[in-house]
Formats: sequence, structure tokens, C-alpha cells
Amino acid sequence: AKQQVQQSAQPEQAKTPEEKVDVVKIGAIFPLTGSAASTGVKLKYAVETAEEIINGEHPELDMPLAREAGLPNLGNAKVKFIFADHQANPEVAKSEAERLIQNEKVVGLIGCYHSSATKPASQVAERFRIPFVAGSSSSAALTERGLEYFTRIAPNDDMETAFFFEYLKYLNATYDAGIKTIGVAYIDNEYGVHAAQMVDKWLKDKYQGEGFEKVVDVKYPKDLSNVDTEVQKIKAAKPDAIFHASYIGDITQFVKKYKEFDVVPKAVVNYCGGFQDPQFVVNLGKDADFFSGSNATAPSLFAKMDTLNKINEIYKKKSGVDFDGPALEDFASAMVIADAINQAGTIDSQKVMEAIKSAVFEAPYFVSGKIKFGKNGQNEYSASVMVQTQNGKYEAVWPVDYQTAEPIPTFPAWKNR
Amino acid sequence: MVETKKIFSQKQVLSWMCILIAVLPLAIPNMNFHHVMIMFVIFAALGQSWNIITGFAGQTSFGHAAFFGIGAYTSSVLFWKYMVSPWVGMLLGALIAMGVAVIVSYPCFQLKGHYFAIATLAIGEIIQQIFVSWEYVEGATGISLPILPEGFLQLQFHQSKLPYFYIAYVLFVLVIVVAYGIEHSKMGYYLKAIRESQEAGEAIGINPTRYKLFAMMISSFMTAIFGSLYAQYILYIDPFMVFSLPLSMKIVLLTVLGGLGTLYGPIIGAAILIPLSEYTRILFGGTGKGIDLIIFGLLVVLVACYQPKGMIGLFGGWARKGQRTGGEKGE
Amino acid sequence: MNKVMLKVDGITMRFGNLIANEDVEFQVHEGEIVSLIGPNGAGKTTLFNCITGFYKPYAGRVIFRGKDITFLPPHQICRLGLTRTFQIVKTLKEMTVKENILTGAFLHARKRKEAEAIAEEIIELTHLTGKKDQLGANLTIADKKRLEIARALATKPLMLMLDETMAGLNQTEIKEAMELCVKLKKAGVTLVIVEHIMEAIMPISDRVIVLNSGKKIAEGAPEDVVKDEQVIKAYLGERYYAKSKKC
Amino acid sequence: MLKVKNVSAGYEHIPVLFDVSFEIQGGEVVAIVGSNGAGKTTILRTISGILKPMAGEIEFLGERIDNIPAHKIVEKGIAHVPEGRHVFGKMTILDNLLLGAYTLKSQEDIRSVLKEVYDIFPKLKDRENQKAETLSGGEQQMLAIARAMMSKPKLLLVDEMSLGLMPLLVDKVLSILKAISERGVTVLLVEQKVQEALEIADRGYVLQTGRVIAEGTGKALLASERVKRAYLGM
Amino acid sequence: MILQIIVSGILMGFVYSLVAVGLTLTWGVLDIINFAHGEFLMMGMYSAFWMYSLFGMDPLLSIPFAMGIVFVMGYFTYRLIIKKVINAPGLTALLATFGLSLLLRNLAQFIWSPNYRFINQSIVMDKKIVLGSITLGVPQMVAAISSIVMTMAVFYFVEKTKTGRAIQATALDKNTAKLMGIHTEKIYALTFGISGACVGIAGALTATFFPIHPESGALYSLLAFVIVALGGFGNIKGALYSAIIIGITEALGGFLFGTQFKYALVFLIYLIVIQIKPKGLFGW
Ligand SMILES: Nc1ncnc2c1ncn2[C@@H]1O[C@H](COP(=O)(O)OP(=O)(O)OP(=O)(O)O)[C@@H](O)[C@H]1O
Ligand SMILES: Nc1ncnc2c1ncn2[C@@H]1O[C@H](COP(=O)(O)OP(=O)(O)OP(=O)(O)O)[C@@H](O)[C@H]1O
Ligand SMILES: [Mg+2]
Ligand SMILES: [Mg+2]
Repeated sequence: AKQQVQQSAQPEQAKTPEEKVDVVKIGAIFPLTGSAASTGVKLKYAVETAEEIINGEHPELDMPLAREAGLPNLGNAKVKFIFADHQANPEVAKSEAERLIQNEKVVGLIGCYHSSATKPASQVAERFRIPFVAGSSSSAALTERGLEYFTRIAPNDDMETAFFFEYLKYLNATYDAGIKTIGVAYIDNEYGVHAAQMVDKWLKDKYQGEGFEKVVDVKYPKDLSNVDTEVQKIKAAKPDAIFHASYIGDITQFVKKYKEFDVVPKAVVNYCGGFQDPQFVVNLGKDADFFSGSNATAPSLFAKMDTLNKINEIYKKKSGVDFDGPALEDFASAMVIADAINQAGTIDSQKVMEAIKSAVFEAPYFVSGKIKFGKNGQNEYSASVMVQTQNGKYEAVWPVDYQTAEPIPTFPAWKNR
Repeated sequence: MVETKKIFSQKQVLSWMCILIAVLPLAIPNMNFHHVMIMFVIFAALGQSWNIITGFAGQTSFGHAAFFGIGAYTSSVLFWKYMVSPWVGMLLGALIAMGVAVIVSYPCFQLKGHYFAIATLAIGEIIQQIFVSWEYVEGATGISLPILPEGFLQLQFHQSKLPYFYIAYVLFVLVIVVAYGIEHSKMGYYLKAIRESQEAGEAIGINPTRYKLFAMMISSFMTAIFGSLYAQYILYIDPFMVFSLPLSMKIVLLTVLGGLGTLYGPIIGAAILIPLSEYTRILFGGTGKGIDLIIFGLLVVLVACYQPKGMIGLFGGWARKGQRTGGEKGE
Repeated sequence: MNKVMLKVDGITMRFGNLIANEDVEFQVHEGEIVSLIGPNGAGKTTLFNCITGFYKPYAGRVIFRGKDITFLPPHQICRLGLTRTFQIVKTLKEMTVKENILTGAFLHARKRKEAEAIAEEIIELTHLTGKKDQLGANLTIADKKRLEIARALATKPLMLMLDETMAGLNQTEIKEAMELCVKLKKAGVTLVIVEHIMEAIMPISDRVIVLNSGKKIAEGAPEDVVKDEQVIKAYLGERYYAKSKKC
Repeated sequence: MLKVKNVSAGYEHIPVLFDVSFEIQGGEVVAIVGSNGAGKTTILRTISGILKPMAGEIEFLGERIDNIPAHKIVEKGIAHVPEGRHVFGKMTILDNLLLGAYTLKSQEDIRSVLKEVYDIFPKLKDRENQKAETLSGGEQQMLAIARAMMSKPKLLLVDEMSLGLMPLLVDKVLSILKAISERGVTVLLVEQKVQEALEIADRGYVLQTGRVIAEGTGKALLASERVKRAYLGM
Repeated sequence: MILQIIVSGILMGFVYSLVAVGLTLTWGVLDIINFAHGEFLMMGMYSAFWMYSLFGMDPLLSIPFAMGIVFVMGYFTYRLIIKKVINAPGLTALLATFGLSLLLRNLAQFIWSPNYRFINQSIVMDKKIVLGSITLGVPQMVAAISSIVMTMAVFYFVEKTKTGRAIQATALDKNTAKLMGIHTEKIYALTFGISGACVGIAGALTATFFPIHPESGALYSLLAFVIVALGGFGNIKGALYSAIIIGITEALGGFLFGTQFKYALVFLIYLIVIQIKPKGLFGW
């Protein structure tokens, strides 16, 4: 017990590098119960997929750590992800982070999907000097805190917003879509509010000058029973494009009501959230068509990306669905942290962090093919493509290099579908 | 147990409880356990505070998270924007919470029973919405507190959780002392009289509004203190976390679980509920199938069914076992 | 005659269309025992409620020791020295008998010790010694009524208004209650009593006021009131009349 | 008709009745008298099944009833007018009466009892649709008795019905009980007003701290010194 | 457009009343706070979803099934849980039903996964009636009409039938009700069952236009609490009327003051009304 006291009194003290390890433990904190559980559980499957690839022998996969069992540079030590549930509660995220570090002795952390949970959890990691690689948490604020032990894979909402405007410009230029006015519909929480702030920021900084104009701003409460009023407001303002920062439950209702009230914008672009969940297409069937959003992947890309396709098969066996963006991003976070440990050849957290910060990680599952973190910890290679639902499938429509189908630039009227 | 009740006074039992709580973290030097202990002490104190207005005075509040959140936000905003010591923020937060309590609860005191309870729920939700929409306090985004070097003045400790624990503990003991003082003074009797029958109370010279208001003020003041402490401990707050209905309900439920209207109740309740929820989550939370909460929910149901008067009922119940049961016919 | 303690001046009280008290007027002098009788539903309890501040009368005024108390809240009226009991007893159920009384005693006690002393004294006086640690909820009706009086007495009232506190007592206990009333009177407490048990109140009352359908129909010495035609017809019934004549 | 044999009963394991036995013949009016807290109410609650006896047996018309639930006992023909009236205040008088007839199956029956009850209590008929809580105490007492009559009981248990009634009404209600018993209903009466109760009762039992200490005809008990001293204050 | 919003609000109000009527029976009439009420609704939705995914059954056809399932749930909730806590002081029933709500919610996650489900085949699906500038969704219309029918049926049942009277009597005074020959245990269980049946129907009806999810009952039950209080506890018609008021407040208030405030406005309306009528709009 005495030793333990010392240890807990000096959390920053690193483990001796010569220590022989059989199992490398990494903590993974996700919302596994509560209203985001549907996503959280998928993220868990994604991380389990990564674990399987790392620990098993997968010569068919052309990527680091796949061919050999375990981490070759650590004597083929196995990787074990230890899952914890933060219940969408920052307090729990914090205490789980502490517990994983203290009791489970994890050498790295990934998670937490909710930016509000990632914030305190990554602070804990910082305090203990344990690397934290966030997958899908998208709040730009995360990488603005100057943390040394924090990195993030997903493009943040800042980058996403610019990406959306560029896409709209592309539609205007190439297809003469004539999109000028935009509306923003977003959930009243950190995710939605932050996204909406980014829209305002980019409009002011750049895109207003290029002819875009915001005509309506609909902020709706976190728990929601119906969206009639919200949709009426949007309908009245008649925006050409609607930016949505919504979860799967709300976006489904919005689409239903767009149909009921015959709202026909030219384009609807979605921040990484509900739209990207394959359940969107399952639930809405044909009504799901023609919506678009940024996504780290799309099933239609699988044909083009062999490795991704094979990874997806493993994932699909577990989860029953195809990879979606957030799941792939959290898969990537698991791969990256394991890769970094392997490259460092040790579980010494400082060395691992150095590896994370300096290496360029191979990521054949991303369209960008690579992951590299900038000074602030943000992945410099945006892995996003613009996807659009067409005939019940997510097609990659932009940038042109990754196109699996041409974008359909304007929404057809509901009755003409 | 009835016997022991006679041998030990309430004061002694409480003192023993407090001593036990104080030494437990020293005996088990595990950081996660310390976290559980901190949460336990904070929630026991919250339950104790809530108990004053609901257990003693009989006015069911489902909106105590409002005061908790006000405490958390006041100290956090002051600290984060103006670098005001959290201790000052704590006091100010408590005073503001008290002010808000007076303003919002005064008109509600004319309401009886469930109508009052729903009113407090409504107030809690409205206050949450105000904070969600209030840009000055960062709205829905929440506030991450700056991390400073360790120190009592800035209420931050990074090496060990024990300082947090003992600060929470001292405040917790203070809350017990206050609650004990109230229960054994004129005010305690008056509050209980109001709970039992407001009219009877009025007839013997009790001004119900005034005493309910006092109770609410004390209760909200203490609740806010722990809100500040909580924010300082987690170092991050957002409105969904500190103003949430589930938080209000947690305070209610743990007190009911332990025994409503008694000083032991919140302590026993928190001692059961907090570790139970933490450890079921730790053991089963990683499965992603909700098994932890299935088990937790089931245990709560069982406790409620078999100890309907709160766990405190256990202590009264032992002595009576073995007698032939009579009493109200069940069927 | 002693000073006027309570003056009820033209009290009228309505519930919707129902007139429960109509222009009721009477006075109570210091040190008196006044009984208020009348049929069920005559408005006696309602009148109590108007006097003690629980209802705001529709019209009329209540003067207590020269002070207009018509619109004062009950707790202030109690502080002035006018305390009442409830016909439908309002026992503080989850508190013991002693705690019930202690609560009343706190009105005039700064310290807990003082309050305890008052409470002990009242417990003696009301013969509740054996039950002082029982919970209010577990008492029989009669004990609850006794407790109701005890709690009121603990506020050290100058005037006490009792609403059917003897209902449910047997003859022996009624005797005790009567003695208590007389004792209180001697101690200088003015009493207003509502009761349906004639045997109990007739002997101890200085004056009787009769209410019927909200109106005062008679007032006077007990022996006069029982002979009143109207009172017999509306309230006492022939049997009582016959019985009382027999004695 | 009713046999109570060595019954003990109480609340939350604390007995208040000890080994109580008595009998009632069909058509009688029997009074149980005794001071406060003697356990009179407890006896009635035990007979009607609200309370479960801790020991002993209760037989009604040759059948054991101490182990069947209250609502079944009503079906067997025992109606209980509880202490303190307990009318359903928020409901109308008619609804209260219909609830009294809850155990009757045929509409025909209900209609005929209702008529009969209205005959005895004409005042209730006039106020059929008034909420019971707006009745004065005496009227509520009548309603409580009428409601009990609605189940066509063979045995009527009446608890402390004189409580809070004005003298005129006490007389009236007692004579109504007498009338009811003349219609063939057996009545078990629990009363504080010893004199009045024993006057109309055929037989009486005196209960003291949970035990039967005397029994006899109403007249005999009234004449007994013991009763006089203890309960009549003479 | 204002008109459209008001109409939408009214339709929504009817949906709420479906949920609130069940609650007013247990909370208002029997004075038991059933915290798991929202979870009963969720179970009703999943019952419909289950029938749909197993047999492709139209949710409207699975109404009787959902009703039955949740009736049974309500019935056994009483028999197994509430019965044990009903005589306990104050808030114990709240504690028990809170545990139950957690249990059900996570059981649903365990059985049906936490995915957001949607039923997209029903004869009413996507149908709408357009009257000038006003659009009425047929699913909501069906829900609204069923809601009126159901509220009236429950009202009639409680006020006019023998069993209904027994429910009232049991609620007012349990022991005296026993003396009337009422099997109060059965009445309690039945009332819980009926309350469950109401939300069961509500669940099947709302399943035609709302996503189904383990958490989907939570918000409804919160609103139902306010509606029941606003209408006056135990008042069935009051629940209907106040549900409509809440529906309109939410829609119109959200439109005028910002949709993020719509529930806050609902709570505010309650606070204002209750100052004027401390026992709810139609309370005793
Ligand atoms: N709060 C009220 N609302 C409506 N009516 C009321 C209210 N209180 C009393 N009443 C009515 O006023 C009348 C007088 O009632 P009150 O209780 O004063 O009678 P009482 O003289 O005390 O009768 P009792 O001797 O039976 O106690 C009755 O008809 C009663 O129904
Ligand atoms: N619900 C209860 N819980 C505990 N004890 C009770 C309860 N009801 C009555 N008692 C106790 O049981 C004893 C007998 O009470 P019971 O009501 O049968 O007396 P009673 O003869 O009817 O008296 P009264 O004339 O006052 O009505 C009393 O000592 C009383 O304190
Ligand atoms: Mg009266
Ligand atoms: Mg009795």
C-alpha cells in the first residue's frame, strides 16, 4: 500500500522504460448508455475492430500493425482497450479517465465523442502526462487549449464549416446551383452552438464577401419532442442551403417535417452527427436522399479503397452496419495510438507522445491516406469528403478526386421523387 | 438496535459516522476510491441540505440543481474571467443562490404538495435554459477552468485528491452541524410542524412563509457551496451537467433511500447510492449494453421495495423480527 | 363585569352561495367561559376560522383586547394571545406528544430549556404524562383531542377557543375535561367552547350563545338558553328537554 | 350469528386487544362500551377485515372470516360504518350510496335498496347530486349509515356514530338504528355515550384496555355500580 | 403561418394528452408518482416497432398489442413494486419507479440496441391533408382523434362506471373503500394497467411519426408531469385541455421567442398559471 501512495502522489513519474510488457492497456471512454449510446456503441465496435487487427495476424491488410500479431517493437505485446462509459456526463468522463489511468494503468486514452466529455478527460490525461488521441470529437475549442498531450483526428467544426462553403461554391460554379442564402439549424448544446458560431465566423471573415448570406438561425432544445415550429421558421425564410448540426433523432424528425411541410432547399449540409449514422438511411428510406454532409468515409468508397473495405468487413461482422465517419475516426485514433507506442518502442508516455507529435501515420483507410498532427494537436490532413445520399447510399461527391458519384446539386421537389 | 439507540445518542452516532468517513480515505489510498469518497461526501451534504427544506419543512423540491448550478457558475465565472479566488466565488455563489431562492420560492410557497414540487421542477428547468442561452457564461459550451499550480487559495490540487476530500469533508461536517442545530432548535420544531400541518402550526403562532423561506435560504446556500466545490473539483462545467434534472433527482433519491427527514438519511443514502452507481458502472459500464444501469436500477427497486422507509428503517426493524405479524392486511 | 376581551362585530362569511355566518355579533369578557352551540352545520367552526384569521370574513370586524385583528394572519393572532384548537384534529403525526407540545411552547420561550419546562408543565396538566413519547399518529381520538388542547395551552394563551374537544370522551373523561376548563378559568384564561355535549358545558359556562343557520338565535345564561323554545326546536330536541327537566 | 373467539389484535405488532370473546345473535342490537383506547374501534376493524387478528377466530354465520380480506367480508353481509364517518367527500351523495351497493350485482336490487334507504333518509334524496363534503357533520353521519345499508347487510357495525352530533341528531340517529334493527338487521354498536347506547341495546359488553370486563343486558349494565362509576361519572 | 403553427401546436397537444391522461390516473387519482411513465410510453413504441420488424405490421394495427403489453406492465408494476411501497412515506414510490425507469430504459437498450428506430410503413405514413395554407399530417391527425376518443373513454369510465367509482373511492380513502366491498388491491393494479394501456396506445400512435429510442419517453414524461399539474391533479379533462395549452405554448412561444426556449416557456406558463390558480386550471 505504501508504494501505491507514493505512486498516486507522483502521477507524472514515468514507468521505467526497460519494463517488459505483455499487454499494453489503452483506455477508451465513450457514451455507452443514454441518448448517445447508439453512436457510442458503434464507436466501441470500431475500437474493437482496431484491437482485433492489431492483435491478430492480418496479412491481407496493407497497413501498420496488421500483419504481425501485437506490437512488433514491444516484443509482440498485445494491445487491450479498456472501455468505460461516460454517460454523456463530463464528471463521469473525468473520473473514468482517472480510474483508467490510476487503477487500470492505461498508457493512453481515446474517446470521448462528446466534446464536453473529452474536455475534462483530456485534462486528466494532461495532468498525468498520458497521451490522449481524440477521434470524432469535433469542437474546435479542444485543440485551442494548448494541451501537450492531446491530439485529435477528426477535422474540427471550424474546418468543416469552411469545407461546406467551398462545396457550395463548387456547386454554384460547376452546376450553377445559385446558392446564396443559408439557414442554420442546430441543437442547443456545445456541438450545435459551436458549429453555428463557426458559420458566423466564416461568413464574417470570408464568405459574406463571396455573396453568401445567413437568413435564418434555428436553435432547438437538446431534448426534443417535435420540430414543427422549427421547420416552419425555416420554411418562412426559404434558405437556399441549410446547415444542420443535429443528432440522428432530431435530423430524422426534421427530414420528416421537411417533407410534410414541403420545404425544398437547394442543399442540406450536415456537420458530423446524425446524418452520418447509417440508421439515417435505414429509417428514412427514400426520403433520406439528396442530403449531404462531411464524412470521413462512405460505403461507396469501399470499392475504391481496398484496405478500408477489408477493415469494414471485420467491423461489419461486429456491428452489423458499415463504417460511418465517427466510427472510422475513432478506429483511427485507436490505430494511431497503438502505432505511436509501437514506433516509440516503449510505453513511456513522453516518448509515445513525441512519436504521436512527430510521426506521419499511414492511414490507408482515410482518403487522405495519412495522419499528421500539427502543433496544436489537430490532424493536418482533413480526412473528410462530402457525401450525399443518393438512392439510399452515401456517395462521395466532392472533392472530385474521390468522387464516387456526381453531386445532385439541387433538391428535387418532394412530390417528384 | 433499538437497544443501541438508547445507549448512543444521535450526536454520538453522527460523530462516529463522521470519524469513520474521515479515516476511510487514509486507510484505502486509491485515487479512484478517493474520487468515490469525494462524490459521496458532496452528495451526502447535498442530500442534507435538501433535507432541510423537504425532509424537515415538507416542501418537496425537485429543482435543487438550480442552486447547485448557480454556485458552480458563480465561482467558475469569477475565477475564469477575473481570477477571483474560488473561495470568494463560493461565498458569493451561495449568497446569490440564496437570493434567487428567495425570489423564486416566495411566490411558490402558497402552493401545496405536488403543485409546489412541479413548480420547483419548472424553475430548475427555466434556470437551466437561461444558462444554456447566456453567452456571457459561454452558454451551452460550458466553461473549462484554467489549471493553475496547486494551492489552497486557488482550490486546485493535482498530486492527490486528499485535499479536495478534506475540504469537502470539513464543509460536509459543517452542514451536518447546521442541520443538527436546526433539528434541535425552535426552527426544527417549527419546520416539522409546518410539514405535518401548516394550519396547526399557524394556530400556535408559526409564520409558515417565514420559516419555509428560512429553510429554503439555508438549504440553497449550502447547496450552492457544494456546487462551487464540485466545479472546482471537476474543473469543467456546462449547464447540462450542473443544472440537470437528473442531478436534482439524485439528491432527492439518495435522501429518500437513506431516510427522509432524518440526519442519518442522506449520509446512509449517499453511502449506498454513490458507490453503487460508481461501481456498477466500473464493473459493467464497458459492455455498452446498459448492463450497469439495469443492475443499478434493479437494486434501487429492490431497496425501495424491501426498505420502504429508507435504509434507516433497517435499524428500527431488526428488533421486531420474529414476532407474529399482524397489522394491516396486505391483501 | 370584567373588561371586554373579544368583540365580534357583524361577521358574515360565505362560501359561494352558502351563507355560513350572517351578521354574528357577540362579546366575550375577560375570565369568562362562553359556550357556542348550535346544530351541525350552523357555522360554529366557520366562525372560529373567521375569528382566528384562517378565513377572511366577508364583512364585519373582530376586536381582540382593543385591537382589530380581522385581517391578521393566524400566527400573529396567536402571538397576541388568542389560540384555538381544531375540530378535525391536526395532530403533528410524525412527532411525539412531547414534541407536539414543545412546538407550541417555543412561542414564548427563547431557549430550549424554557420550552421544555413549559411543555412538562402542560403534560402534567393535561394528563398526558404516560404517553409523552408516543407518536402523535398512534394516539386514539380522545388523546389526540387532549393533545390538541395541550399544544394550544403551551402557547400560553390569554384566550383559548376549543372546537369540540370533548367529543369522543366518555363521561369520566368529560368530567376531567370540565375540571381542566375550570382550572384554566381560575388561572385567568378566557375560554370559548364549541361543544355538543350539554352535560359538559352547561354547568361550567357563564354564558351560552346559540347559532343556527349562521345566525345568532339566542344568548344568555345556560339555564335560560335551555328553556328557549327556538333552541329546543332547532337543537336540543325534546328528549334532552325532558331529561333536563327530570333532573 | 357472529362469534368472536379469543381474538387478539393490534397495530404494528403491538397488541391492543387481548383474548376478546363475545357473541351476537341474529336480530339483536348489541353495544360495546368502554373508555378511550379500550380497543372498541379495533374490534370492529378486526371483524370487518381491515385488520388481521394476531390470534383467535371470528365466525360469521358459521363460517370463519378472520382470514379473508375485507372486501370479501362485505359480500358475506357485514357492513361497517367507520368512526369519523369517512364519506367520500369529493363524490356526490348518490355516488357514495352506489359505492355502498358495490357488492350488489343486479341493477334491480340496487334500485330497490336505494329506494328503501331514501325512505329512511329522505333528506339525502333531495341532495342526491351534492358533494358529500358540503354536508354538515350530522348529515354526513346519516350518509355513512345509509351507505352501509346499501349493501343489504345482515350485520351492521356502527362505530361511535354520536361523535360530534348535536343532541337532537343523536336521538334521531339512535332511533333510526332501532328502526333498522326492526327491519331484521343485526346491529353491533360501539359508543362513548354509554347511557344512550345501552338504552337502546338488547345486550352490552364493557371493554377495558383490550379485555371484556362485563357483559349483560343493556338495562342490567346500566344499573351496575361498576359501569355507573366508571363511565357515567355517577 | 401563425395559423399553421397554432394548428401544429394543437395537434402536438393532443399527443401530449395521450401521455398525460395515463399519468393523471396514477399520479392524480392514486397519488403515486410513476417516474417510469415515460418508459411505459417507450415500451409502447417498441411494442409497435417489434410487431413491425417481426411481421411488418402497421403500427396502427399493433395498437391493441401495444396496449396489452403495457397494460400488463402497468399491472405488474403495481403488483410487484408499488404495492410494497404504497404505504411508505412520501417519496419512496418515486424512488422505486425511478429505479424501474432506469431498468426499463437500459433493458430496452439491451434488447433492441440503442439505435434510433423509425417505422416507415403505415397506411398513414407520409399522408397529409392540405387545407389552403395549412398542412395537417395524417399520423398526427389520427393520434389527435384517438386521443380525444381515449380521453373521453377514460373520463366516462372513471366518472360513470361502477369500476370507475371504485377507483375514485379507493383514491379518496382506501380503507373505507375496502369496507364497501371494493377489492382495493385489484383496483390499484387495474388503474396502473389502464394508465399503462393509455400510454401503450400513445406509444403505438406516436411510433408513426417519432423516432423510437430507449430514451424517447423521458421528455414526454417530463411534459406530462407539468400537464397533469397544470390541469389539476386527477382531473382527466383538465389534462386534455392543459395538454392543448402546452402544445400551443410550445409551438407559438417557440416561434415568437426562439425555439430553444420552447420548453422553458412551457414551464413558465405553468408557473404563471399556478400563481393565479394554485390548484391547477381545473383542480379541486
Ligand atoms: N371551506 C368550505 N367550503 C364550503 N362550504 C363550507 C366550508 N366550510 C364550511 N362550509 C359549510 O358551511 C356550513 C357551516 O359549517 P361549519 O363547519 O361552520 O359548521 P359547524 O357549526 O361547525 O357544524 P358541526 O357542529 O357539525 O361541526 C356548512 O354547511 C358547511 O358545509
Ligand atoms: N393506527 C394505529 N397504530 C398504532 N396504534 C393504534 C392505531 N390505532 C389505534 N391504536 C392504539 O390502539 C389502542 C385502541 O384503539 P381503538 O381505536 O381501538 O380504541 P377505542 O376504544 O375505539 O377508542 P376511542 O373511543 O378513542 O375511539 C389505543 O391505545 C391506540 O393508541
Ligand atoms: Mg364544527
Ligand atoms: Mg374508537
